[in-house]
Amino acid sequence: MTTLLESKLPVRVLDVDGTPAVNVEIDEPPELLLDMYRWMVFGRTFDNRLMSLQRQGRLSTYAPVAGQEAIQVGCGLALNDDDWALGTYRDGLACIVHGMPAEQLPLYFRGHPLACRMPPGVNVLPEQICIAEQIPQAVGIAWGMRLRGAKSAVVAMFGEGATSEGAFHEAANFAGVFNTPVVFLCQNNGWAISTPRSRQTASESIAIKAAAYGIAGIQVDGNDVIASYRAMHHALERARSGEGPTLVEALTYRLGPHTTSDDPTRYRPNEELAAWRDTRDPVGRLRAYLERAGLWDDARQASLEEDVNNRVAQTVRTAIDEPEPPPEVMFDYTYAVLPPALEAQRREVQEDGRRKAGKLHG
Amino acid sequence: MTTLLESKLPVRVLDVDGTPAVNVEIDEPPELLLDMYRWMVFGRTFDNRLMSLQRQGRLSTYAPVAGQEAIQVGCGLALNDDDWALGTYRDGLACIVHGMPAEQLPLYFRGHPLACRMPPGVNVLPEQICIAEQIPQAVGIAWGMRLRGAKSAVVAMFGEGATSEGAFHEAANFAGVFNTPVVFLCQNNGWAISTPRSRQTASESIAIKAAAYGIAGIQVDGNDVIASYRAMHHALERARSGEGPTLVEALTYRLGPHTTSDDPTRYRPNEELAAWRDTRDPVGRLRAYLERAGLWDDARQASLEEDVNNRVAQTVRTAIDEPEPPPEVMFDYTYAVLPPALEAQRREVQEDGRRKAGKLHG
Amino acid sequence: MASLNLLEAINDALGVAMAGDDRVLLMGEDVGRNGGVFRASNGLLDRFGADRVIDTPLAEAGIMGTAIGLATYGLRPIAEIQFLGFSYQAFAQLLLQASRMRWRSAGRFTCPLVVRAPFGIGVKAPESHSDALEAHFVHTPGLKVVAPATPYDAKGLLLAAIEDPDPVVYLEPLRGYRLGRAQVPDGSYTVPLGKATVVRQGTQVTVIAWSAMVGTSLAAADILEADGVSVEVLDLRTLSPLDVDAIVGSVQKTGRAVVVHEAARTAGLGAEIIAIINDHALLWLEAPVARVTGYDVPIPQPMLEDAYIPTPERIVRAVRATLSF
Amino acid sequence: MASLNLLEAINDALGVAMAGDDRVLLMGEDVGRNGGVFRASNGLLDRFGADRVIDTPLAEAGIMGTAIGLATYGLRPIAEIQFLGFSYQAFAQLLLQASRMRWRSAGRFTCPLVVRAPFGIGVKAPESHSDALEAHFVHTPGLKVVAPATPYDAKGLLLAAIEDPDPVVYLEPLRGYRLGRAQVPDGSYTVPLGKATVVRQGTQVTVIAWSAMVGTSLAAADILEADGVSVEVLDLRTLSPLDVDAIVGSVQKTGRAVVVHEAARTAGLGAEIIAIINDHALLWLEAPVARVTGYDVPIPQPMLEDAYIPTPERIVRAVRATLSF
Ligand SMILES: Cc1ncc(C[n+]2csc(CCOP(=O)(O)OP(=O)(O)O)c2C)c(N)n1
Ligand SMILES: Cc1ncc(C[n+]2csc(CCOP(=O)(O)OP(=O)(O)O)c2C)c(N)n1
Ligand SMILES: [Mg+2]
Ligand SMILES: [Mg+2]
Repeated sequence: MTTLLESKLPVRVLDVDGTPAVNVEIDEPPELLLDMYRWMVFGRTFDNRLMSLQRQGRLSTYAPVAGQEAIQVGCGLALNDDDWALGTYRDGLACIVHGMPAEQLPLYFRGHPLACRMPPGVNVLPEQICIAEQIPQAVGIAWGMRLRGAKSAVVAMFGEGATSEGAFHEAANFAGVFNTPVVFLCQNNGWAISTPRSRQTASESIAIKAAAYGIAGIQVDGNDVIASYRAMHHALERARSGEGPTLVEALTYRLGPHTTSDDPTRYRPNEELAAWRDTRDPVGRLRAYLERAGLWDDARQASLEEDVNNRVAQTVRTAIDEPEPPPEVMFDYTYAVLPPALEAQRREVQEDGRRKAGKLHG
Repeated sequence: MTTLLESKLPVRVLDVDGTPAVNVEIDEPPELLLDMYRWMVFGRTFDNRLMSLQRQGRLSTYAPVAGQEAIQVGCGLALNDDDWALGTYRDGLACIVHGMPAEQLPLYFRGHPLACRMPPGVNVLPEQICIAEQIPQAVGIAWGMRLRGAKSAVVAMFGEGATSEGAFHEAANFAGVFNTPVVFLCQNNGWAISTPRSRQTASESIAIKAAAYGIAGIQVDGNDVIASYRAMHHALERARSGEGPTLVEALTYRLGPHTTSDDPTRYRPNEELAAWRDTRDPVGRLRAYLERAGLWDDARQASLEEDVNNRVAQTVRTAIDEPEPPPEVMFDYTYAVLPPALEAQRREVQEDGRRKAGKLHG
Repeated sequence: MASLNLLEAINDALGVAMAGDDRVLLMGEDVGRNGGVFRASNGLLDRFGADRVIDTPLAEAGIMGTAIGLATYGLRPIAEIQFLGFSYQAFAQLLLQASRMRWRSAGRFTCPLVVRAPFGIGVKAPESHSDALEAHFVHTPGLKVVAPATPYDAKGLLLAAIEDPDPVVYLEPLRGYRLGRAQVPDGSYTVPLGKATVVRQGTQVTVIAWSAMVGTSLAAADILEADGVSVEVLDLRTLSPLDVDAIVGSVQKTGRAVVVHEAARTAGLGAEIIAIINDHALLWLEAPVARVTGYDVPIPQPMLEDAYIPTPERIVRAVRATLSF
Repeated sequence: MASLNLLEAINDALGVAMAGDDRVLLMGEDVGRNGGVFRASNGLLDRFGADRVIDTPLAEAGIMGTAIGLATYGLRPIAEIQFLGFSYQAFAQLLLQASRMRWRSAGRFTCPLVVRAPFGIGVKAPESHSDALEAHFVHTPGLKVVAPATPYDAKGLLLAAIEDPDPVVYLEPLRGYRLGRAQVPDGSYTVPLGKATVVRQGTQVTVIAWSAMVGTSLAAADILEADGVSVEVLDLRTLSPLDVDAIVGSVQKTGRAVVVHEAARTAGLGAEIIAIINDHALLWLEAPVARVTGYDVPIPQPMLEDAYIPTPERIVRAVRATLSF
């Protein structure tokens, strides 16, 4: 871990082939390393399944995480239960690791209106569709923690494209001025739909933008789950102990399309994709290390795959089986108490629903 | 002149007592130096006059420039005729130096609807009230110049408070990505109404924010007119020759209230004001240098003051004598061609005006 | 009881709310040391400290977005936008985020936020300082919108807005800030959201207004009374949700209506009020509902303000036209 | 002549405008290499180069603000907002700046800008992708607002918008993008701004709609015709300035009206249309004007879209209620 001013190199613990980087000690407990691996395998498997579910028409859209598992798992594992997480359409894995029930993700992409109702105690805000809008909200939550004397922190997750929005800027500036316990996790996956990083901003890096706000900025290899975990752990600890906000730039890559509506072959060089997929995959990298460290073998892999496949199948079933709510649910959370004019509209929708269901004539 | 990365010191040509700073040569032609001085004296005199005009109720409000004459004159003199200027309520002096008829300023603060109609050839946009909104517009104009192959540049003027707005950020980022010939001139006058610079942003300086956009950032002593001119000249030349945008942070101070509606004694330490007023005044600083260089004396001062007083009196008279337009002028520039519903509304206002003027009954 | 103008009533309400609930905090540009550019928060920094009366950087979306986070975390932020014309910068946060926190999370998270801003013509301020944007908020599901006209309502509605579990946009009449004093009870009381009030009883025509235009409407009613015309004046007070019963009840009684607002006419809130009358009282109407509003131009430069803003005379003419339809 | 769907007609219009005037340029997120997320600008980058078909950073206020500068400098920018729901971020620039460039400068500077954005329910997209915000623009003096329903109008109105010397918000029907093909002339032609069109003649009731709701209204008219009810369908095409004569003329003929839109009902554009009818055709009305609109909730998640959006059945019921009033 290093602040930007100390080093401009991305921080890495494992080299791409899974060997420890020069001068780095790996002292994480094996159970933590195994957790990282299991979560990444879960993430990859779940993602594949949701992609095909969408292709089958069971989800209305889907935004895959493939390629970004390391930073999301590292982030999720570094969060404490009383920390809050705010992310985007692509950050479901981090949210699941942080405690969001996995079935909420496919439920969301089914377009279910109740998909984002977190269970009590799970501090994950509904996934944000409007780019960067969650970032000032995260700063506000963190500010609330500071004002209430809580020893927790908030992570705001977003892509490198989001850093172009004014909301990112205003949020980071507030965080600097009010010293709020927030970590800005920018997953720089190279692309914002079809816009490459080089056309998104002329700045040397994303992390350097921290200088504009007087906060810490660090770059990390976001395909290296140990480094990602360390970066997030460090930044969150800084936040919790009142040392201030950190902007973490995780260098990673989206292997799939932006969403299932996107065709990346229109804009993305094949060789670039191939290089990331074939030589920098986050899952294989940790597996290589674990195997070399004697913590993993084919038998464990087979049993993990079976577990994960079962869990994924079960999760998907839960999400797909979840019945459609009656249409009038669209009114139910607009206000604490429904105003009279909305009562009437709600009845209209209710009758319409019953009419369509054949339960009412006219 | 120096980019931020080369030096963190504010660039200064004249020390506060008017002696040349160490290691600096002053090679500007005397006529240019005298112009700087004359414009600053004009600016100070005009400002005083407009303040008292407002106190007399002849202007509905006024935002004084006193203290910031050096950077505004330096900016105005560094602009070419085909350069464009976009500024705020406080940037009238720079706009006048760039060619805006001086009477437009009091006319604006009288609340006259036609005050911002620039004469042909004067490329000054109406003064901007909404903080930071002119900045992306300036980038767009500069971008237009690049696309049309013009060898001109644009200056966007704003205060340090404006750098907190998303519009500043998005604009600077576009400028970096599209390499537009724009200069961002931030007059850091220490205060945004009652908010001190230290509570506006935690960044080390305003100039350092340039790093977030991959553009050049420089700091200059904005109370040193020669340094201000050099900084602006340098940045504008860079822009014109395609070398890219520059963020210029001019360190200066607002000596008066934010506007005539403001009472700075509520928030501003008296000693701070006294220090800037008594030891760092931009006008006196250049005069001291000119006198020592044999370019100025009391006689010239007396004759300049007479000239300036006359010019100010004449300008104010023009602005005050300018008749109120008929009220229906509020419709005249909403669209190129007035839509039918607006025609009817316009007639209503016209009749109302004639009724009030006693020319129509009912 | 104290005799307060509307601005003092707001200041009083803020103090009462902050004293009564330590989750309440005030944030915005110049609200702290300076006490607000109109002094609405005068004295509060000294009373409650810099953690609860917070001078923010100059960034409306930042104010709104962080206020949402504070509200969702469990505080009760009151976010001041210095002038309503500068709220556009915060629309993405206010209209799409604050309004939907409860809805998006299916009730798990909420956003008990109050947004305060002065609006309307009144202090001969430069452009954008006087813009009347209420229709935008009323068109946004999930928001409530309040616009008091009197010191008593200003305090009671602000306290109700702060207690409300959902986001409330609280609009203050710039020209009404110091227009007159009225008796305002000490301590805490609320005026319920969603309820209009008849501020003058009448029989021949209903004039519907809110905020600064209530006073203008009452002045018109005085002129008309001298002429023997009996005018009922309805102060809506809450603009969302609208008090449909009050509007419909009055128009069914008088058979005629005039709506008054400062904002541009086209697609302004006046149109919705006409639509409500159309829905529920068409058969009672003796004449088209008239609109006395701002024109479809930007709220103009100070010199033209008086020609733009609805005046008693314009209302009188509209009432007469309605009566002789 | 070619047989084009609405999206292709837009693509065609863009190509025609750019070929005919080298000041015209297109800018926005993903409009270049990707050809737009819906392919509205497919092929244009290759034809006109990266200086005229410009992929911008992800920043709507930046897009709008720089587009204003480009327009003021003399170019003819077309700024795409990827989905209208993301235009709130640009409201300060669009509603307060673009709309007032001519006005603030008393005619010295202008802003010939076109803002394109798809809107409305149609592709089961996640939240904020389908928001219908037309009322906000119509309430803003200085803007024009266009919302075509057919391929022919889409091309002709877009070319008219690009030629127009003032800022025009051009709203594209998401669900109408690929709904059907029609004959569209090659090359340049315009459909005048400010003119509605009767897309179906009828005598008993006028259904007033725009954009995707025109098709829904026509489907309702078919159902009603089978029942012997004669429905006139008016496609407004331009939402600002509204074609008052066309609205009033049709309602004076039929005596009954139903307004249809996707946006929330309260303070939606339907209210203004009722107000126009109130102003000019009250005595012709046989029944209250009905509104078949989105409900006063956020445009909901994909699963509930069908329950939210006006359907032919809902229009049919409203027409019947109006007829039997
Ligand atoms: C305010 C806003 N503008 C535009 C969009 C459309 N959009 C959705 S995702 C996206 C690109 C986001 O890129 P990035 O921030 O890098 O995140 P990534 O998808 O790469 O994870 C865009 C332009 C949006 N959702 N919100
Ligand atoms: C968008 C917006 N928000 C708020 C205001 C109110 N306001 C006017 S000037 C000002 C302070 C500006 O400070 P700074 O940018 O430093 O410029 P200065 O006045 O010091 O020259 C504020 C908050 C405004 N005009 N526009
Ligand atoms: Mg990305
Ligand atoms: Mg300042």
